[in-house]
Amino acid sequence: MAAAAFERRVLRRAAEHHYLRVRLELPDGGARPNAAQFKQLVVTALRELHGEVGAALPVDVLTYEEKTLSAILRVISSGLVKLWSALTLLGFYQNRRCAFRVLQVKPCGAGWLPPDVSSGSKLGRLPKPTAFS
Amino acid sequence: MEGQLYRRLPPEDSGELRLQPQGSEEAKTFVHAFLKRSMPKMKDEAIQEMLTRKAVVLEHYPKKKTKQKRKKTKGFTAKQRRELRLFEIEPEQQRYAIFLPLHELWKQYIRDLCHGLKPDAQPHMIQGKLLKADLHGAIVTVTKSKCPSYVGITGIILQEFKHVFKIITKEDKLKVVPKLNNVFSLELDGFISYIYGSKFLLRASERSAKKFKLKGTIDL
Amino acid sequence: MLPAQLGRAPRHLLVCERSHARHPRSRHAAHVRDHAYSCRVSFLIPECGVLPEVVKSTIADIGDYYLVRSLPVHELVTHEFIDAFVKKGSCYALSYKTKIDQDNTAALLPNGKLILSVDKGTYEELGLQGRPSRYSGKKVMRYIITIDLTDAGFQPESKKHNRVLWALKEKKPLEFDFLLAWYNTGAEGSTLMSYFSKNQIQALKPKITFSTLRDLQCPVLQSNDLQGKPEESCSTEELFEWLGAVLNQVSLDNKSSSFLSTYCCPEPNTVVEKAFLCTITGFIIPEKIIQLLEQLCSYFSEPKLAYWLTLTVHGFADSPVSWRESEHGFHKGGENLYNFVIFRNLDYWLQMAVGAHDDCPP
Amino acid sequence: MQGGGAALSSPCPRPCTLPIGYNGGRASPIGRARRPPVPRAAAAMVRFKNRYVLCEVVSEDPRCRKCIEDRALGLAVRDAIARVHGDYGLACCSISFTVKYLNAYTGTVLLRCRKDSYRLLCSALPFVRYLESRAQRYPCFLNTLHVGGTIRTCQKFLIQYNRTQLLRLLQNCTNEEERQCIQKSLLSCSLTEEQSQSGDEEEDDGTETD
Repeated sequence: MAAAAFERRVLRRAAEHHYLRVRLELPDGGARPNAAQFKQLVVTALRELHGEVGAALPVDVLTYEEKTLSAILRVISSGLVKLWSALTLLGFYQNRRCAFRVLQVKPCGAGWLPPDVSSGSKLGRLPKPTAFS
Repeated sequence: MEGQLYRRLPPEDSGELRLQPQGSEEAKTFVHAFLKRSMPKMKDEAIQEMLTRKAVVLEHYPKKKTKQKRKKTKGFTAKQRRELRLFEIEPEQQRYAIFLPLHELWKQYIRDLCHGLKPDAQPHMIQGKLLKADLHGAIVTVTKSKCPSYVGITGIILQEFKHVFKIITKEDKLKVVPKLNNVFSLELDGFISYIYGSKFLLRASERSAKKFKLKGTIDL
Repeated sequence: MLPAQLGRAPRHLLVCERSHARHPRSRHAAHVRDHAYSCRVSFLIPECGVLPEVVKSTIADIGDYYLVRSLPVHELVTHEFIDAFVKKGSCYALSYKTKIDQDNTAALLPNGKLILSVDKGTYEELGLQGRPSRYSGKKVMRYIITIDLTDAGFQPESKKHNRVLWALKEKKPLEFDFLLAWYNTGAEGSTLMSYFSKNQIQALKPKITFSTLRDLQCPVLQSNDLQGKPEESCSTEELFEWLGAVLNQVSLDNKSSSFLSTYCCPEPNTVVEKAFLCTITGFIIPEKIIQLLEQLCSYFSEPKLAYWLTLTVHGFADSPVSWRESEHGFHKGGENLYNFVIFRNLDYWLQMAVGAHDDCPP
Repeated sequence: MQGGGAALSSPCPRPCTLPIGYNGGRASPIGRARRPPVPRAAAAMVRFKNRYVLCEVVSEDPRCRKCIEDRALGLAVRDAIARVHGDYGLACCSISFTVKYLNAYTGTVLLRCRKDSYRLLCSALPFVRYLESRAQRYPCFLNTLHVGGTIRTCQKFLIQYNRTQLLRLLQNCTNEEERQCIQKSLLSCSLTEEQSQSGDEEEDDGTETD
């Protein structure tokens, strides 16, 4: 009981990482990328838009489902806009058209939800990255 | 030259003209006497002065027509109007029922204007007519407004100014509604027109001459 | 456009508090109560295979919520509704599947305030006084209208009431699908089900999932140290991140040299043989969350192996309010959530996180 | 070395010290003309600020010198930016990017880009590995000497730099003929040096050394 001192800390922009829930859209049929290929695709997207400097950005693929082609990516906060813009502007996977849908962006680890939960369905809501707005 | 001018007339000429030849002395006295007679108020010295000094331009000059300053039909100044309360409606006159006949008149006027206002009439034709029409007596409703408390005011337009409508409501309240940032709706025989007040900032008389331009969207 | 802006992430806040659950001035219950709309509650108990019966019954008792299809908003302003529900308990309502950044949204708070977040066009047509949204930029495109239903001036046939009714009924009939929940302590009067029977109403049960995680790496925490010390304990931020990974079934045994992911459990950590994870999804009212929190506190009344447990509550991303009546916006995530870490000695940590368009949590 | 300094040197705008009483009538209209009245519309606008990057091309191959030209160098730099910073970086740098001055004899190059993106440009310069001209590649690299806000500061720096280079050469001289030659060029260079010193009190307004 004696140790119950009250303490409050407010952390602004403190999150070291940002999380993105993304889904890759591919035309029906054809090969689906496995986890490593998926990561490679993300890096390719970064290299295309932001060059070698962008490709060196540490991006983690935390989960990846080959069936639904959806994944959770983790990126350091300073690289969020770069990653987001690179994913948005990616158009091809192995000479086939493809598109990344960014479903959710969260600054904190415990922040994300399964996409079907919160009140409005987030599917299809695609806020634009600030770098190009 | 002068000698020639003041020379005596030759006797043959004077005989012909039946004039009495005069000597210069005689002439002088005659002139004096004449002047004295015709200008009795002037003194001799003054006449003498005039004769020696004054140059008389021997030229015809037209008499300047003094322009008839047409007196402008002077109305009241704005101050006088305000003092006289010309455009104010007295409180006992602010009754909705009084103005209902005006509304009937206005309806008749619009029907005449739009050739009977048939249901199959072209909406844009009616709009074109309404744009130029007089709105005094129309029943309007504020449908949209930047200021929410104006929304829903309904009544007969009593006066239209450059920036405001004066509207009397069914509750016999006189409301002054600005045109700016308000949208009014106007219903007549099933035709509902919207007036975007922000584009309507004109006096009724000026509006009839103004050419309205088509715009894609109008924001309040 | 400037390259400098590339490195800027959207604003977000994380507020961490530390106190004791039995402290007389502890504000944890107030924080829970102020956060009206929660869509997911999940708790994680390390070193626990089977849930105690008390907690289980609390979860089962979390209660139904209702979904009413296309309910006109003016139904919520009528005096029959106010007298039957708003004044006799806490009534929660939130428009369903409306997006706060593009649609009109309505919410009824338990203190009797009806909050409408409407776009500019609707606001101009509606004719109800409101205030511009704090997050709509230089040109205001969104307005917030707050109507206090329990206000003394809001009597039947009063001018205010008539105006609101007229605006919502005739001027601009707004309709939403509503999520409804009602909590009262006294005798059951008429229920929401019977009141809205003429509308399309359906009762929904919260979806509950249990899972037991095996061989989970858990960070070591010190209850009196929020910042954590290297080699001794983990900080709140690290815990928060780890929790996110656990809730989303991210594998934690990644090597830092892995190509796919370099995430691994924060140091120092211990491997827990089994941990119990329960997730409840639905329209969950704060009163039930307080009950659950109390049950979880009493979990430590008997000696347990676990040193701490966590309770995470997610708010609706599209609700017009987060805590109390502070405005909430979606901007790039719309997260508003809080997380309790309850220690064995009933010390607790409370972490509250909000996104870019939010006030600082209380 | 001396050629670089001489080619860049321009008539120095010496600060006017003429007595106003004597020459005021003539001087004042010039002064007014130099400071044009700010147009009302442009009052809120700010001029576009540029950064000038001064660098030298270093190559082992003497043949490389003849392919130092505007196009080849610009392409090589653009290529490096595209490789390092991708499409976005290239687009950022391309705004008002030009090769402003180039001296094939000394290998001095002056590049211009917008102030916002000069960091992208500077970070990409070390990645230029060769110059390509008429289907032939000559390995070389770019050595960044100076980053300035105006061409003038770059010029001043270049003169200073070349002078120190000449001094170093002088120390390393082996025979008398060389020594004579260098001394002569040093002397000819010091004239411009004196000029640039007279403008010293207004130096370095936009200079940033990396």
